[in-house]
Amino acid sequence: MTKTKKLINAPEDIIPQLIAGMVAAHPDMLTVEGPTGRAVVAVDGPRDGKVGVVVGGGSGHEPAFAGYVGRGLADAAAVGNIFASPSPEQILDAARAADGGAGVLLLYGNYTGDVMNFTMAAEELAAAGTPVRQVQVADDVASAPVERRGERRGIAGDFFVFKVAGAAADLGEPLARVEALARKANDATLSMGVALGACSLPQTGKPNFEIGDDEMEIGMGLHGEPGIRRDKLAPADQVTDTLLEAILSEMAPARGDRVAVLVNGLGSTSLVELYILFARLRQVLDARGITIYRSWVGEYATSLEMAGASITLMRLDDELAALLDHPCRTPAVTVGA
Amino acid sequence: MTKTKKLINAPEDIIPQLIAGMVAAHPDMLTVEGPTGRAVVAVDGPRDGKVGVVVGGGSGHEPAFAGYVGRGLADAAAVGNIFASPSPEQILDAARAADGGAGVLLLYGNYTGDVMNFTMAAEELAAAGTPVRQVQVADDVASAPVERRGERRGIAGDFFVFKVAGAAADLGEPLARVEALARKANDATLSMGVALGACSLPQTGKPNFEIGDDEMEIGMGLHGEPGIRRDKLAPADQVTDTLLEAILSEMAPARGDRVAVLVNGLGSTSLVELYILFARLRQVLDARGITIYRSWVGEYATSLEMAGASITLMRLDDELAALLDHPCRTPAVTVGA
Amino acid sequence: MITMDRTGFKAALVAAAEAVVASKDVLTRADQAIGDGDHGIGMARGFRAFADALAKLDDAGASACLQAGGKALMMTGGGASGAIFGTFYTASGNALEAEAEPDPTALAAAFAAGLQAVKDRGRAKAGDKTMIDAAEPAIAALAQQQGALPAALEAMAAAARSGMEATRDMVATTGKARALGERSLGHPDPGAMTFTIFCEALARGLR
Amino acid sequence: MITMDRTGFKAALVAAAEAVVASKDVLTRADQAIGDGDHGIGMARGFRAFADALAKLDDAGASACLQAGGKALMMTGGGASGAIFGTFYTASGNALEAEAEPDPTALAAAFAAGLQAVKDRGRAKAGDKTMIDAAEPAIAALAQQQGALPAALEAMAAAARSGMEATRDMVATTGKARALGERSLGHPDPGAMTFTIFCEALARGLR
Ligand SMILES: Nc1ncnc2c1ncn2[C@@H]1O[C@H](COP(=O)(O)OP(=O)(O)O)[C@@H](O)[C@H]1O
Ligand SMILES: Nc1ncnc2c1ncn2[C@@H]1O[C@H](COP(=O)(O)OP(=O)(O)O)[C@@H](O)[C@H]1O
Ligand SMILES: [Mg+2]
Ligand SMILES: [Mg+2]
Ligand SMILES: [Mg+2]
Ligand SMILES: [Mg+2]
Repeated sequence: MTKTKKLINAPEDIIPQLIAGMVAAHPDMLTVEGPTGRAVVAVDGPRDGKVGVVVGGGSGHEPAFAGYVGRGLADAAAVGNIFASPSPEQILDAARAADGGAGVLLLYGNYTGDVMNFTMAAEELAAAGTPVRQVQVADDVASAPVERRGERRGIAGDFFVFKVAGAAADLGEPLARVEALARKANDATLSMGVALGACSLPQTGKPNFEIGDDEMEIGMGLHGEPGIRRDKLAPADQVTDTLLEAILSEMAPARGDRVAVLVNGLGSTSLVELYILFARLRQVLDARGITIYRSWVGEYATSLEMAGASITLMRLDDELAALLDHPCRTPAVTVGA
Repeated sequence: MTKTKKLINAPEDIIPQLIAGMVAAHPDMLTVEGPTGRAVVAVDGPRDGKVGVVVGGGSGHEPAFAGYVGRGLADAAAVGNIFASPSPEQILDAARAADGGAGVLLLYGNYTGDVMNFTMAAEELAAAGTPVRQVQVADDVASAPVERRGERRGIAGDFFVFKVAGAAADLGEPLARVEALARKANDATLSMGVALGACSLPQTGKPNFEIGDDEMEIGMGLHGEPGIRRDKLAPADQVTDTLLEAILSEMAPARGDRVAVLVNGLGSTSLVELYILFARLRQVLDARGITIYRSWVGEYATSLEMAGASITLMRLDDELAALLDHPCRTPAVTVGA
Repeated sequence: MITMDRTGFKAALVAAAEAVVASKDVLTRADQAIGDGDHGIGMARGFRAFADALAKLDDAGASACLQAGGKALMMTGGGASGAIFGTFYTASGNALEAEAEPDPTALAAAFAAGLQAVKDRGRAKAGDKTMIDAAEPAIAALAQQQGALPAALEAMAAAARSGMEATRDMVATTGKARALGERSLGHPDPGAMTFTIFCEALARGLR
Repeated sequence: MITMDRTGFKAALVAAAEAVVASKDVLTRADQAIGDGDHGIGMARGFRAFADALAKLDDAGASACLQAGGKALMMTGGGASGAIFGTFYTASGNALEAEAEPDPTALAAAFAAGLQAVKDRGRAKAGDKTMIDAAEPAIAALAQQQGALPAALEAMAAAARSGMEATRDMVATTGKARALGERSLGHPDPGAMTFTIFCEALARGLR
């Protein structure tokens, strides 16, 4: 097993240099605030009287999370180490920068480490008198049955939940309402992924799991957490059908319903492949009479150089649709040009 | 040597399904025109009296080339097979769709196959009375010495040349002027890349070249064409310095000059790595007193799942800067939200 | 009752933290087997900060050492383990009388408070295949000891190790390993390994 | 002067095209060695279309066959080789008298016109390590032949093969292999291989 090659310097410099590069590349959108150096803040986001939207999590999922920072989306992101939750101190830096006096909403994927670290930060904020709420994104249908939805992991559906909350905050909604809309988006969003190949942590350089040359893992998580089964690698159409079936059987959209779609690449899967998945997805939704209201195809929540993809659907009503359409401008996504 | 796994169906269906997926995912921007099914056309691009901007080339470089189709950038793209120039018939479909009566500009990377096929298409158009011009992008400093610039390959610098020409055409400039501006952009643009790992053609499933576990190839082309040398894999800062040195020593920008920067991923290299390259690039340019006017970091001209990156600089004057700033809206890039 | 001098306990804590740092690769492989492979990295970083924080304390008792180490770990470790281990040491230190030299009983009571804080924080319980499965039997064993602290800590370390070994037969129900379900069988829990390594080195440091 | 019946020549052209299609993997490996690895794929697709186009022609002479096959190849092949080989056959067909049955001299003249069109189109010359290095000696050899077409084509094929072998000692100066420079030494040119395979199968088809 040979070391995976990466364009990095010393492993311990990865995150500081990543943040330096992001801010240098997008000085019109991003800046860094706070003593930890781990809070990436929107130049044009936080403002008096607006609810602060703070996202975050481990690194290695770029553009998640700092790529979603910018006007109309997140006000700040707390940037953890590779695949590790940011610490409370780092989250506090982000929250303080995002706080405009109307309270702060913390949004992140539902992982034990993130839940604990964000909760510690929330306790600290609350103790200091800042109104604070949290929503854990839990869109991965493969990670727990529907009866235990609260245990599910958050994967690419993060983006839809962040987008809805970011739009609501940008429109001046109060904290309770922004939180409620984020929960509504989370409830309406289901995802499932497939992995074809591993990634390696820069510090170890070794693949984080083994997978056979002709195998894929259906439902694998963003850190290589095993999914629901290993199958022989199947044609793209069949993989799409499998992922969609899991999502649609739970979501059960009716003929005429509208959905937003995200076909997300995990790292080394090409746009060619993602669009081939989308072509099939469109056929399946057409056949069921479901309308695609908006779609995104590309890398939105990655797992370093992992090979594979995920499909996310968010079932829309007029309110969610309008919030998706609300303009935003971030390094990763621009809406309403 | 095991087969590289990909999310595809039958190899011969790749391109039709890629196009179907792109158009289905971006129906507000893209449509397909012409009998070959290989011309992706901007819904909101071609119009009477405007010069038609046609781009194209082989597939496997997504988002190049069809991802650059949309208002303010290209009017149409001719989509070839993986790593193979589109045929004249396919290019003609794109050109006819883009033609608004003010002539057509063909823009593509400087590869023998593309030159021949686009030239055959241009002859056909001219014979039918359509004013037509061509510009071959040739930004890859590694592919030939400066004395033979006309022989250089086109790599990620495509994007800057397309952007400038697309803006000029959108502003209503006549064909000769749009062509002249594209040439000016091409002359001002230099790139160099590095490859760490191979990609495989979907039809063969095998890596298209061999590279040692501890090696990188400086200057490798977008199809695995060898570069100027193989070195031991070096830290990111050193790689950045090497690429920049080749570009800057030829470009020789003066203190106070402005450049546009593109740090481009070849496929499986993560955004973490690309931003680390950018962080170093910023240091080097700062030290030389060169201003970064605009920058893009991400995947703009890929090589399937190849590992590696390229750096592109375009030296700007007011005219080029204004054309870069001109709004555009395409699947791959949005400017001026 | 036999107690420890301050510098001896502080030095032993530093040595224990260094032992975790030195076990980075073993812990990484353990987390690769059933989690996301970052446990060794996070713990090496966190316990490095733990040791460094103690080095900065001049004349500190056990309580202050545990508080400072725990806080540093919590702030730098990140991930689940940064929060869990940071909470454990911080809460243990908070429960210890400020200027007291720890004896087995007092230390067992403090660690028990630390463990309770871990459970409150992470909502895992014994049998969920976490560090709790090493810590709970280890603290119970320490509470039984009446004699010298070194021997008492050796008994604690032995109980931690058998608790850690027992996690092989457990199915993970929490954290990034949860999704593995049955497939986590046969592998020990990485956090339980960290806890065991820490206890063993602490005992060695006081011999 | 000995000439061919139409169906025999057409059938031989189809067989020659099929031979290229069947050589897909060999050509892919050759282009992997010095280019971008797509030559086999492009040529298999292009010569498949060439063969299919001929199958659709009812009672066509050599000229019409070469034109139709060339056009189909040019339109479907893509890449450098689609343009180069498409140009070669189309221009060869254009240069042949419409209803004539080809003899070695006429065919050599037609192929020479095809080769000239290739040079005009691609601006490569002999020695640049392209299909020209197989085609030029092959056409010269054909032009020397006076006898029956099958034997003449066998001489042509032999010359193509030695021209192709000679490309091993050339440094590529055009196309995707150009950047390889010295490293292209030792490997034959993929397009020259395609040309040779075509000639050999054409000769076999007329035996
Ligand atoms: N809720 C919890 N309670 C107690 N310990 C936990 C809990 N969640 C995780 N752990 C411990 O943390 C370890 C995993 O740590 P680490 O790999 O650093 O975190 P992550 O799961 O974020 O990758 C597990 O082996 C387990 O012992
Ligand atoms: N300018 C040219 N003139 C003649 N033959 C050429 C020229 N350029 C390329 N070829 C031929 O085409 C072959 C490469 O074809 P192919 O791999 O299909 O195209 P590409 O270079 O676009 O990948 C070369 O081996 C060479 O024989
Ligand atoms: Mg982790
Ligand atoms: Mg090619
Ligand atoms: Mg872990
Ligand atoms: Mg080729």
